[in-house]
Amino acid sequence: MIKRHPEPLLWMLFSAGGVVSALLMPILLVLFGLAFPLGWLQPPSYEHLLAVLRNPLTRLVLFGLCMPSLFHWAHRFRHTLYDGLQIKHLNEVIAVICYGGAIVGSAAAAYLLWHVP
Amino acid sequence: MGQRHAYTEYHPRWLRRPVSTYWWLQKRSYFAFILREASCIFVAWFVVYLLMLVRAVSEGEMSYRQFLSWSASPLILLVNLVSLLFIVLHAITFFEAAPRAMVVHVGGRRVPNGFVGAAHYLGLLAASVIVVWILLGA
Amino acid sequence: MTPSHDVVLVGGGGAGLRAAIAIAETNSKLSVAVVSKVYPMRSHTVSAEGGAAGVISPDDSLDEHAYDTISGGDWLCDQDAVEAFVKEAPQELLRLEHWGCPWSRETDGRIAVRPFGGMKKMRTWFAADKTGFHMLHTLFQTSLKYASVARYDEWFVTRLLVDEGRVQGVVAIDLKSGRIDAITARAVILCTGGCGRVFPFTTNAAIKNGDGMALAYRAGVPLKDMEFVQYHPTGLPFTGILITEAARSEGGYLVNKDGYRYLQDYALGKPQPQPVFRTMELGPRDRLSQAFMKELEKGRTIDTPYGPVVHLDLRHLGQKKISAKIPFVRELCLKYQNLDPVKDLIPVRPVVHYMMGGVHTDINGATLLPGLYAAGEVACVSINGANRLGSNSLPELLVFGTRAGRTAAEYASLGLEVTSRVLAQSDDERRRLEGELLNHKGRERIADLRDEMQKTMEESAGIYRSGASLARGVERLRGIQERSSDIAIEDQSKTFNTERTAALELSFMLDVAEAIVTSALHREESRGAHQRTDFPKRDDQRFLSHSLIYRNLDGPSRVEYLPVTMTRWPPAERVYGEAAPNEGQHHVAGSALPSGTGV
Amino acid sequence: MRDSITLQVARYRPEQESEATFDEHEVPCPKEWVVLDGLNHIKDRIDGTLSYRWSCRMGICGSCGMTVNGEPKLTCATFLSEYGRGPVRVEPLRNFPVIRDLIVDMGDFMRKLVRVKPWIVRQAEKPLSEGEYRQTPEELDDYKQFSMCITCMLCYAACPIYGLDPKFIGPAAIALAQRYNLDSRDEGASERMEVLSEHEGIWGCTFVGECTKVCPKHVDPAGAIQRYKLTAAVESMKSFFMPRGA
Repeated sequence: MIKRHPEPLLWMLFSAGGVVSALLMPILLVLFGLAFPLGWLQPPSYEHLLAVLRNPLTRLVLFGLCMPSLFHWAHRFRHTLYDGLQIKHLNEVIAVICYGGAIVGSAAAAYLLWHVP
Repeated sequence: MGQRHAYTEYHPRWLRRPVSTYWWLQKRSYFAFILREASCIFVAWFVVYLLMLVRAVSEGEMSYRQFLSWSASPLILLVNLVSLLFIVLHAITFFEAAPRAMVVHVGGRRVPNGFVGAAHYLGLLAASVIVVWILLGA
Repeated sequence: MTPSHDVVLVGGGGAGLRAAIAIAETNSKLSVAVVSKVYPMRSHTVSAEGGAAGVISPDDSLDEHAYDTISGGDWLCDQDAVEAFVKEAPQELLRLEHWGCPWSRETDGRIAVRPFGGMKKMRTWFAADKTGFHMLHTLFQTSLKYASVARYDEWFVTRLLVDEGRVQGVVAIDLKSGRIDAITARAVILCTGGCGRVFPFTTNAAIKNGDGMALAYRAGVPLKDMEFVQYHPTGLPFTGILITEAARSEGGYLVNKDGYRYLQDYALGKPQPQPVFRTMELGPRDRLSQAFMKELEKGRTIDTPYGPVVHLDLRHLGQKKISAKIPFVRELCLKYQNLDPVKDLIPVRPVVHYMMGGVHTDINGATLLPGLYAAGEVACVSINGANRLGSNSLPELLVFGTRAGRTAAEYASLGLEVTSRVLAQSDDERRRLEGELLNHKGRERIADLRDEMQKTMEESAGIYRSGASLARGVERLRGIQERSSDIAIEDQSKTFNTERTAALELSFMLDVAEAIVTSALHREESRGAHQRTDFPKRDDQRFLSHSLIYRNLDGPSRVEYLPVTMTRWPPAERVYGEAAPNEGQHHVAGSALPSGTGV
Repeated sequence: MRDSITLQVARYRPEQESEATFDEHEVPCPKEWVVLDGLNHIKDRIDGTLSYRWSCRMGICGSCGMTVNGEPKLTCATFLSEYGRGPVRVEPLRNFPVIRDLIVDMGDFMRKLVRVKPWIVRQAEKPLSEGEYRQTPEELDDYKQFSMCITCMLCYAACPIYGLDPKFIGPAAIALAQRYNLDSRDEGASERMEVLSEHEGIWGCTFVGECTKVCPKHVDPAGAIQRYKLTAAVESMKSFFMPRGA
């Protein structure tokens, strides 16, 4: 019988976050981080953007991007702190901060996406 | 096992060399690894940035305008430029690693890793086209 | 506290591990110790490439395998042993399959076989061209599941403990710590492999120093047929790295400096484009190595900085077949010779490869000393006679490893107790190793003596020998032996003292070298791998018998003879090429390409 | 072509020293010579006290792994000429305790190897009389790559995770577990999963990927671990949603 470990679940979330962020973030970042602010492209009108955001599918996709991506960060950041800084003795604290942060962030994402007018 | 035997435990002092805290600076490939790992910070940053955009849009047109002008400030531009570099690094390394975890069989034959990798890039292209079409095209 | 076991195995290669498993499966209450000077997976079985013979095809038969082996051995094989061997070999190979050995397969999932030198049918099982590697790792990994098998990794055995006329254990150095202790046992099995390193140019690993042969020899156990040293016809110059016989069985040609397939000049048949069983490049190793020497005499070899060579031509096989069937050959050539067999000729020359002789045992691995057994290359059962056929050594270590293991397990079950005198012997040995060896300030360099011994062996007991060369060899070895008592050991450390180990290995090799040269001097005939220029003919009247050499502390060693056991195959002429008895010419089926690509 | 090259060889003599030191020797460097030939030259002709392991000299026994100019290498397969004008620095493999000079202790690996049960596990043994287990070349291909491991320990020496956390079961042991998991004759995958799904099993790996880069036999342990993570995660999810399921 396989013992219950949180690791497989965390790794699945890490991987899922890795994939969706790799698929969606480059283009979103190019558009909203550089192209619109620098005026390379005309940003979408407020009405259009609101309409897009109001679509439940958009909000579902965005949640599907935000939540796993935050867990991707939490998982990787935790290991980077272990390996890069050799502070494994702070194991529990780091885990609480990282995964706790991801949970809080996911809750915030859910709240914000739910409350799009 | 020899270990069950007491004599193999007997030995003069062995030399143990602990790993330096800065091991990841000692080799180019280790440094590339740590950069890849650091990309997760920018993934998290972009989630925050995206949620700020969502909140701004939810709060009304004024907030949206403010968000756009804030995003054009030099500091935020710089942060996003760096983020983009790291996220591209993340995408490339993740697409490189993914086929090594997934061994896909089609009709009893193993699909070459190159195909699986290429499929990921096609996915990236498709996702990008759809995003652009939704935001700008329709 | 002196460690104690029921059975101690000296050596953790193929034979040792097979024996260990056999004992564990016979009686799991017996405690078994595998004592090896290297970690088991470093053992030299790992280097075997081409394959392991065992009758499996419906068109093959045990008798044919037996006949090929006996004629290949120039009728010096004990035929009862050969019959047992060919019968049990397929079972053993199959058992290895059940343990996970990644044998190459046909497309339908059955075991694939390939042709091999001196064999009349396709019966060589293979795991690409890393057969020994896969067999060793399968055996080692399988051995890990038996709790009754203890391991003493990197313990170097220096002597056998003998009292009341039976073996009662060994003395060994734990290399990591330098501790020297007896490991007592009710039975000891020697599985230390060969002694190729007594020669300068060999495929054998650095650890092949004839340790087990010397241990037995010193304990008064005779060595058998030591004059029969196999030269493999195709080793790379300089490194001596083996290019497997599979390269020829898959269709490679041997050509001289004119690009001529010279084997046709030496009663090995007519050249054909495709390999033909028991013909040309698929002739036995002794004949092929001897043909090289004749080509050298005729000035038809190619000179290189590392001596004369001929060429092995694989180019016509094409990249696909080379990569599928003999990838390691390509890897080795690219890595060590900077050439690609797909488009380049491979320079090769004969190289010392295998000892047909060894510790004299019966068909169950028992030596003349009660409690002492031997299996694998260290032993001479004998199934190899005057010349071993390629791919018979791997099944040999399985079949006789198993037999020795079972027989030793039975003997150990008798429960004979260890006598107190052997512990005193072990103290003597400790004093010798720590005192004389470590504190002796000698003048002779180990490497110098070793080089000189190797040169002496090549010059006196090479592919062709004569009474004069051998007598000179005996003389020179005696001189080296004397000088070796004044050996210099700078290293005073107890921790992993490899200089002391090298000195001990040198002394083992000197004893074995002396046995080889002396046995060769006494055999006044030419048979198989033993070719005397002064006695060029086989002499069944005087020498259809095994030589047994006994060490004599006070004078020259004593050589006796023991008749060969014959059952069904009376001595005949060894014939290769198209004139082979009751055979037409048989092309290797489908140009030797079993259909499977999985290698 | 220069006719000699400098070898800087790490020494550690536990009876006398508490730190490693370096000896420098000039050795000949014909183009056929590998680093190991240089070491043998030192041992045979200059300083007999230098200790190191070697055996087959053809890259298959796995004995002679050392750190050459910072990289884990099989010294029998690394030519002196690759290092141009030198010097060539030879040290013991990293991440292992050094017993003496260039010899490291690999007892830790040997203990870990047993834990992953690297042998065929079956509910019922098929009798020999029924012949071989059929295995097609494609099925052989599924695990063949992982069966090529010579346990030379270069991957452990290259793995920073193992260096940081010696409890990490490590690349070769996981690759060998996968070698059996993926073998069509084996039924032991769930037994091995208990060991491999512990924290120090596969989850400790952060896919630095160095193990695969240094592997002289192209085993790709990093790939083995990645693959195994996916398998273990899927199995774990399955057992979560279908606790007593098939």
